[in-house]
Amino acid sequence: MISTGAFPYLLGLSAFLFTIGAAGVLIRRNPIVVLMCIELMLNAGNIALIAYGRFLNSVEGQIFAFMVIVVAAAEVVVGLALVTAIFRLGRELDVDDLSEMSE
Amino acid sequence: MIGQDYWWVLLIKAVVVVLGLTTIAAYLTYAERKVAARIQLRLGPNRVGPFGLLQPAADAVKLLFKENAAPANRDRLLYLVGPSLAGGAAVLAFAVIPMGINNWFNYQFHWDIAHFNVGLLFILGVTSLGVYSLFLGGWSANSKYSLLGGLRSSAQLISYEMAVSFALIGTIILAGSLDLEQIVGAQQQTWFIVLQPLAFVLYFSGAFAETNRAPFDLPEAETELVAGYHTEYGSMRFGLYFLGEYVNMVIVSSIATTLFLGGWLPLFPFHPFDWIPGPLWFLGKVVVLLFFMMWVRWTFPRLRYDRLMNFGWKVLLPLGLLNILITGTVVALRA
Amino acid sequence: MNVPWLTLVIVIPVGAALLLQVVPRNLTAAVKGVTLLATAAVAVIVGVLVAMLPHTVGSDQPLTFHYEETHAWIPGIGASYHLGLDGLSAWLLALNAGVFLLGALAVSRRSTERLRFYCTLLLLTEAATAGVLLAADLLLFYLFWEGMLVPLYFLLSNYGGEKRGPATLKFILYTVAGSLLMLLSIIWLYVNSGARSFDLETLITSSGPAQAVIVIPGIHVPTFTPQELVFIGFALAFAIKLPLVPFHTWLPDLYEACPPAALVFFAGIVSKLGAYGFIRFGLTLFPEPVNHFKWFLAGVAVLSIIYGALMALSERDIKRIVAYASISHLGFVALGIFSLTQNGVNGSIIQMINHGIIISALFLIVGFIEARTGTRDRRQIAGLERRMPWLYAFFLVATLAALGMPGMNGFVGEFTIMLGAFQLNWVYAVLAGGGVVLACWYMLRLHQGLMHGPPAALVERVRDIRMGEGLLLAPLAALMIFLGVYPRPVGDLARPAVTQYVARATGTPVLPAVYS
Amino acid sequence: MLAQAVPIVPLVTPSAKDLLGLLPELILGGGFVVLMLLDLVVPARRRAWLAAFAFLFIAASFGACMWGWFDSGSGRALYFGSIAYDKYAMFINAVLLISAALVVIISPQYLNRRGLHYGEYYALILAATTGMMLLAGAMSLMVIFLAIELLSVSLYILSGFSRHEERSQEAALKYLLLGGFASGFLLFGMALVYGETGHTQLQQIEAALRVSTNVDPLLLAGVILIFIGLAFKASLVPFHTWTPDVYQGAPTSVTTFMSVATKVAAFAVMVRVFTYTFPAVYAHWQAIVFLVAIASMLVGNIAALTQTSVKRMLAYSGIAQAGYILIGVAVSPSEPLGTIGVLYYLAAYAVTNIGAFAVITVMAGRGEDLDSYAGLRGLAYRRPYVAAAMGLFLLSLGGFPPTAGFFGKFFVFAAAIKSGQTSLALWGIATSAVSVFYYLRVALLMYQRPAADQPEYQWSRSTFGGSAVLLATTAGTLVLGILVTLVYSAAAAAQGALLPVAAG
Amino acid sequence: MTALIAVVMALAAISAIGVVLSPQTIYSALSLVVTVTMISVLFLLLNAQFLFAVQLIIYAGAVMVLFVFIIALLNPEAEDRPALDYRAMIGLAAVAAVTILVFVTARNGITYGSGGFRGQQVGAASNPYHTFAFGADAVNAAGNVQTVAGQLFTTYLLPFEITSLLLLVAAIGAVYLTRRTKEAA
Repeated sequence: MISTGAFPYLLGLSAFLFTIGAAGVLIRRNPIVVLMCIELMLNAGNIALIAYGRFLNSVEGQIFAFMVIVVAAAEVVVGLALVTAIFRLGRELDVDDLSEMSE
Repeated sequence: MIGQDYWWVLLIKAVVVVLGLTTIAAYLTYAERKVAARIQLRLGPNRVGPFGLLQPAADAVKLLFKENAAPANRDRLLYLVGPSLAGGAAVLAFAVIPMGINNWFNYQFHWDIAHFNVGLLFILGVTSLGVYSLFLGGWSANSKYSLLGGLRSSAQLISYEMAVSFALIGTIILAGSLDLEQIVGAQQQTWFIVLQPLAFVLYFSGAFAETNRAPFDLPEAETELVAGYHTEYGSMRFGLYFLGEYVNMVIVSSIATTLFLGGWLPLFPFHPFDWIPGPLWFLGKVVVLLFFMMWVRWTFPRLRYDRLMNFGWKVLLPLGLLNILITGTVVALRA
Repeated sequence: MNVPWLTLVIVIPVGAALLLQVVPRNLTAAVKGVTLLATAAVAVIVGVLVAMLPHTVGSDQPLTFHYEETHAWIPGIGASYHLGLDGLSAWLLALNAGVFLLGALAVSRRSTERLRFYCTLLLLTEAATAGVLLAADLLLFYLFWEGMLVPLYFLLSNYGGEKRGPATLKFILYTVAGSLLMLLSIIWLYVNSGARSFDLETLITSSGPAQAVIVIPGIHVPTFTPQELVFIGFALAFAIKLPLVPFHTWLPDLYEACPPAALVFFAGIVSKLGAYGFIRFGLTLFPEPVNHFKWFLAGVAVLSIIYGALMALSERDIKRIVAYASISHLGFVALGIFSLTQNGVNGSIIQMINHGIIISALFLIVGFIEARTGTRDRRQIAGLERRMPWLYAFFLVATLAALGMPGMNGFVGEFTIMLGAFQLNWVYAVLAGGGVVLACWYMLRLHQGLMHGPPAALVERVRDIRMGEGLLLAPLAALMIFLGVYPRPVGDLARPAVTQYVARATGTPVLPAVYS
Repeated sequence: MLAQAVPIVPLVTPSAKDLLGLLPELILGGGFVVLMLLDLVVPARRRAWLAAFAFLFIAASFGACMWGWFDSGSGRALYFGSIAYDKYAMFINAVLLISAALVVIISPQYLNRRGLHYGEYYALILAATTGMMLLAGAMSLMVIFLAIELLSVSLYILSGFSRHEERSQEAALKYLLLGGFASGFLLFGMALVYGETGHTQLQQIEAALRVSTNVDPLLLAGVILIFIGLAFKASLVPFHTWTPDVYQGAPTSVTTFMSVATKVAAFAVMVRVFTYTFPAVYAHWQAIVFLVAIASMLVGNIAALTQTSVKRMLAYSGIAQAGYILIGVAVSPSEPLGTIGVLYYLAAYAVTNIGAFAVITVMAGRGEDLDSYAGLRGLAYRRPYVAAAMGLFLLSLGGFPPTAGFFGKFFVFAAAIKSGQTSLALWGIATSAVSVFYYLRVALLMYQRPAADQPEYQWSRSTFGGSAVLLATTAGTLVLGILVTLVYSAAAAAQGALLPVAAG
Repeated sequence: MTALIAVVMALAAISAIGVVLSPQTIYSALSLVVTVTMISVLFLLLNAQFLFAVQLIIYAGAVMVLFVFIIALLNPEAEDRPALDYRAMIGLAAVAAVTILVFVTARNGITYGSGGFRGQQVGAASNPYHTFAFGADAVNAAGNVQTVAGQLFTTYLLPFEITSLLLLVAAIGAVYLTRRTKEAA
C-alpha cells in the first residue's frame, strides 16, 4: 500500500487543506461556505490523524477521526439550522453583516 | 486489501462488468415492458427483431440521435454532470459483489472486480453518493418541477438509506464479517432469508425506494411532478438517467442476493444443483428479484409523499433497530 | 483581657453600617443616631485603649505592639489576621476616632435626601482607616488600604461640588496606581523574604541584605538594588497619599469638590495615612533604602513645604488655600520622617495629630463660611468679625495654630521637626523655616481679609454659628491650646516606638528605654 | 483468503468502579435526557418545574462531587486514562455546578418575560455543564475535543435560543462559525501532537515528552495550535472577536452562564494540558502564552473603556479577566501557586461575574434587555440593594479588597513574581489601574440621580429566585474576599492532587 | 499505485481550492463533495477501511447532502465580492507557505528516521495501555474494522459515549431552532 515515503506528502496535503480551509473562513462571507471551509479544516485534521495512525500502527488515529466526523456532523446540523432560521427571519446571508449589534 | 489479481485481469473484469451491466440494464427496459404488457394483458414490444428483442438497441439509437433540447438558463456544467453520474455509483458498488470463487490451475479466480475485506461498507458508502446525480439533475435545470423532484428524491434516498443499512446489520452480525464472500460463505447451511426474514423484507422495501420505483416512485411521479428531476432532460441525457435506474435495480437485487439469498450458492448444497456454476446461480437469483420488482411496480398504487417518509422513519427504521436488537441478543446468548 | 478590643474598633462601624441598611430611609433621626452611637462607641474604646497603653519598649520583639490579636487567615501563604497598637498608631487611632465622631456630628440635618448612604460610607471609611492603622500584616494592611478607597470613592463622587467627577477620578487613579505598585512590592517582599509570611514582625527580622545589581563589574553605576525598587513601590503609594509635591495635584481639586462635612475626616485622617505608612513600613522594612534616599526625600519634603505655601499665597479660593496649606504642613511631617532622627520622627507624629486637629477645624470653619455667604472667593468676603464673633474667635485660634505660633500645638510639632531637620542638615531646617514664614503670611492675610474691614455685600445678612456648630469647634480649639501647652502625652506615648523605628532605620542599636 | 475473524487485540472492558468515579457527570448527563422526556409531559404553564428538576439534578451532581472530593480512591485516571478522577476535577466541577445552579435559578423569571420558556433550555444547560465537567477532568485529547464540542454545540443552540430575534440567531451563528474555526485549530494541533508523541492520553504524552530529547517543529506547532483552539474558547486576544457580539446577542441568562462556565472549563483544561502535560516544552510555548496574556489584558481593558452597553463592557472585561487568569498558566509549571491562583481566580470570577450578569438578567424588562449604561442610571434610587450588589461585583471585578476579585489577582500576581516573571505582574497591575476607570464609571452611574430627560426605564421587580442568586453571589464575593483560606486550601489541595503529574 | 495516490491527492487539493474560490455556493459544496470523496479514497489507501466507509456515508452521503439541500432551498445569491481579490491572494500565499513548510519538516526526517516514527519509539517506552500491542501488520492483515470497533467499545468507550450525547444535543437543537411556532411572525 502506501509506503512511509508518502508520509510527507500526506502531511503536506493535510496542511494544505487545513490552511486553505482557514483562509476560506477568513475570506469568504457566505456562512454556508464558511461552514464548508470549517469542514475542510476538520478533514485536514483527519488526514493527519489517519496518516500518523497508519505509520504508528495505532488505532487511536482512526478512532479519533471517527469521533471528529461525528462532531463535524453535529456542528453542521446546528449550523445549518441556524442558517435556515436566520433566512426565515428574512436576512441576507453574509458573515460581515452579522454584526447588527456592533455599533 | 483490494485483491491480488494482475492489473490486466482487473481491467478485463472491469470492462466485462461495465458492458454487462449496461446490456442487462438495456434489456431490463425490454423486460419491464414485456412484464407490464403481460400484467395488463397486452403484448409489449414485438416489432424489432424476434420477439422484439432488438427493441433496446432501437431505443438507444433513437435516444442518441435525438436533438438535445435543454433549458436556456440551466447551469451548464452541472446540467451535464448530473446524468453522467447516474448509475455511476451503482456500477462502482458492483465491483465488490462476489459472484463465485473458482480455483483454476492454482489461480484463485474471484468472480468480482475487487475482493475487498469490508465490501459491505464499501457498498454502503458508494451507494450513498448516488443521490447527487438525482439532485444535480433536478437543480441544474432551474425549473421548479425538477427541483422539487430532485429534493424529494434526495430526501427519500437519505431517509431510506438509514433504514436499509440497519436492515443489513443483522446479516453482518450473523456472518461476523463485512467481507461479502465470507457473508455468502456463512450461508452455506442456511440462507439468511430464513434467519432474517424481517431484515429481508425491510431491505427490499427500502430498495424500492432507493431505486425510485413504484410504489415509492414519488420523485418522478408523472401525475404530480411531470417526471420529476429529469423533466428537463431529453435524448441520451435522459437515456443515461433511465439506464442508471435499471443499473440500480440490478445492484440492489445483487446485494439482496448476496446477503440474503446465499449469493452464488446453489439452492440445495448437493448434486445435481452444485453442478451449475456459481455465477449462473447468482444471476438466476438476481433475475428472480428483478422480476419481482417489476411485478410490484405494475400492481401496487403509489404512496403519498408524507406517508412515504413516515413509512421510512416510523416503520422501517424502528423495525430495523428491533431486528438488530433481537439478532444481537440471540447471537450474544448463543456465544 | 480576652476581649478583642482592636477587632471591635473595626467591627463596630461595619456592623453599624450593616444595621443602617435595615433602618428605613426616611427616619433620619434614627440613621444619625446609629451613626453617632457607633462612632462614639469607637471613640470611647479607643480612648480607653490609648489611655491604658503601656509606655514600654518590647523586650524581645522588633516592634512594640500591644493588645495584639493574631489569627491564621490564609495559612497557605502565611497571611495572618494580626492587629496591634503601639505608640505610633495609638494617637493616630485616637485622631481617627475623633475626626469620625466629628464627621458624624457635622452631618447636615437638612441634607436628608441620601443620609443613610452617606452615613454608611462614613462608617465603612472609619472601619477601613482604623484597619490601616491597626494591621500588622502586610496583606491585611493592603486590604484596608485599598478597601478604604471604595467608600471614599462613592462618598466623593456622590456628595460634592460640581467638579467632583473628574476630581474623584483623578484621586482614585492616582492612588490605585500607587497602591497597585505597593501590592507588587508586598508580593516581592513576601517571595524574597524566605520566611513566606506577610507578618510585619517576621518580615522585619527575616528580610535579607540588599543585593546590588551589578551592571558592569568594577564600575559603580547608579542603579537601584531590588530592595530599593521595592521601597520605591511603597514610597510612591505613600507619597501619593500624603501627598508629596509632584504627586499632589489631586489634592486641591478634590478638597475643593469634597463636601465640607466629609472633609473633616478626609483631610483629618486619610492624608496622614501616607505618613503613617512611611514610618511604619518604610523605616522598618527598608532601613538601607531609606537611608540611601533620605537626602532626596527630605528635599522633596522641603519642596512640598515651600511649594504648598507659595500656592496658598496665590490662591483666592479659601478652600484651596487651606488645601495648599495642608500640603505645606504635610511637607513638615515628611521632613520630620526623613530626617531619620528621633526628634524628627517624634515631631512628625505630633505634627500629624496637630494637623489633623487644625485642618479639621479649618475646613469646618471654611464650610460654615461658605454655607453662609455662598462663596469661597476670599476677596468677596470681608468683615465677618462683626457678624460672627464666635466664629472669629475659633478661626483666630485655628489660624494661630496653623502658622505655628508658640503656645499653640502647631508650634510644638514644627519646632521638633525643625530640630530633627537641623540634625540632618541645617539647609533643610532653614528652608523649612522659610515655609513657616510664608505660612504666617498667607494665614494672617487670609484671616485679616476675611474677618476685618468693612463687611462686604455678601456678609450683610450672615448669622453667627449656632450652638451645635460651636460645640463642634470648641473641643478642637481646646485641644489646640492644650497640646500646645502640654504636648507630653503625645510625645511620651510615641517615644518608645519611635526609638525602635529610628534605631532600625539608622542602623544604631536600640538603647535601653530611657524614660524621662 | 477466507481469513478467520479473530480479535487481534485483547479487549479489556472498563470496570464498574470507573463508572462510580464518573458519577457527577453521569447524573448530569442522565438529567439532560430525563429533562427532555419530562418536557414532553410537563404542561407549558408549569415549565418552572423543569427548572426545579434541573436544580435537583445539579444538586445531586454536586453531592456526588463532594463525595468524590473526600473519596480516598480518587486521584487516578478512569477509562484507561481518558478522564481524571481527582480533586482538581472536583474543584472545577463544583464551581461549574454552582454556576449552573445559579443560572438555573434566575432563568425562569427571565425566560418568561422574554417569552422563551421552553424545556430545551434546562436540558441544554445540563448538557453544556456535562461537557464542561468532562472537560475539567479530560485526560485524553479525544475527550478534550469531544467535551469542548459538547459544551460548544449546546452553547451555540442556547445563544440562538431566542428564535424570533435576529440578534440572538446571528450571535449564535457567529459563535458557531468562529467556534468551529477554533475546533479546526484544536483538532489539527491534537493530530500533530498525537503523531509526534504517539499518544492521545495526556499521561502518556507527558511521559513521552519527558523521555524525548529533541523537539520537533511539528510538535511545537501542534502545541501552539492547541493553545489557539483553547484560547478561542477562553476568549483571549487575538481570538476574542466573537465575544462582545455573542455576549450581547445571546439571551442574558445564557450570557451569564456562558461568560463564566466556558471560561472556567477552558482554563481548567488549559492548566491540565499546558502546565501539567507540556512542561517539557515550556520554554517553547511560554512566550506565546505570555504575549497572549498581555494582549488580552491590554485589549480587553482598553476596549472596555469606550463601551456604552453593559453587556459589551462585561464582555471586554471578561477578555481582560481571561488575560489575568492566563498569567497563572504562563508562569513556570513548577510554580504551584500559578495553578492555585488560576483556581482561585476562576472561583472568584464565577461568583462575581454571575452576580454582575444576574443583575442585568433580574432587571431585564419585558421583551428587552437592560443593556445600555443609560438604563442603569439612577438604579440606586429605585433598587438600592440591587445597586449595592452590582457595585460590589464591579469592585470585585476591578480587584478592590476586600472582595473576591482582589485575591484572584493577588494570587496570580504573586505566582508571577514568585517565578521571576515580574513583568507579567507589572502589566497586570498597569492594566488593572486602567480597569478601575470603567468599572467605577458604571458604579457611579447607578448612584447618580436619574436625569430629567431620561426615558423612564422599566426595571423589573426581582423575584425570589433573583434575590436568592444576588444574595448568594454577594455573599460569595465577600467570603472569597475575606475568609480566603476556605477556598484557598481547597484549591491547594486540588493542585496537589492534579493528574497527570500527581500519578507519575 | 503511486500514480493513483498522486491523482487522488491532486484532486483533493484542487477541489479544496474550488471550495474556497467558487463564486457560487453550490459549486463550493460540490467541490467539497469531491474533496471528501477523495479523502475517503486516501483513507482506504491508508488502510482505514472503516473510516473510508464512515467518511463516505456520513460526510459525502449525509452532511454534504444536507449542505446541498439547504443551498437549494435557500438559494443564496452569489457574493458580490470577486472571489480572487487581494485577500484571497494573501490567503493562498499563506497556504502555499504553510504547506511547503510542513512538507519540508516532515520530509527532513525529523519526524521519522530509520528506526521508525519518533512517536512510536518514544511511545513504546512509555506506554502502559497496549495501544501498540498490535504487531506491525496486525492492523493490516484482517479488516481493521474489528480492531477499531473492539477498541472503540473498550478503551475508548468514554469518548464514544460523549459522541452519543453530542449527537442528541445537536438533534434537539436543530429541531428547536427550526421548529415553527404559533408566535412566529
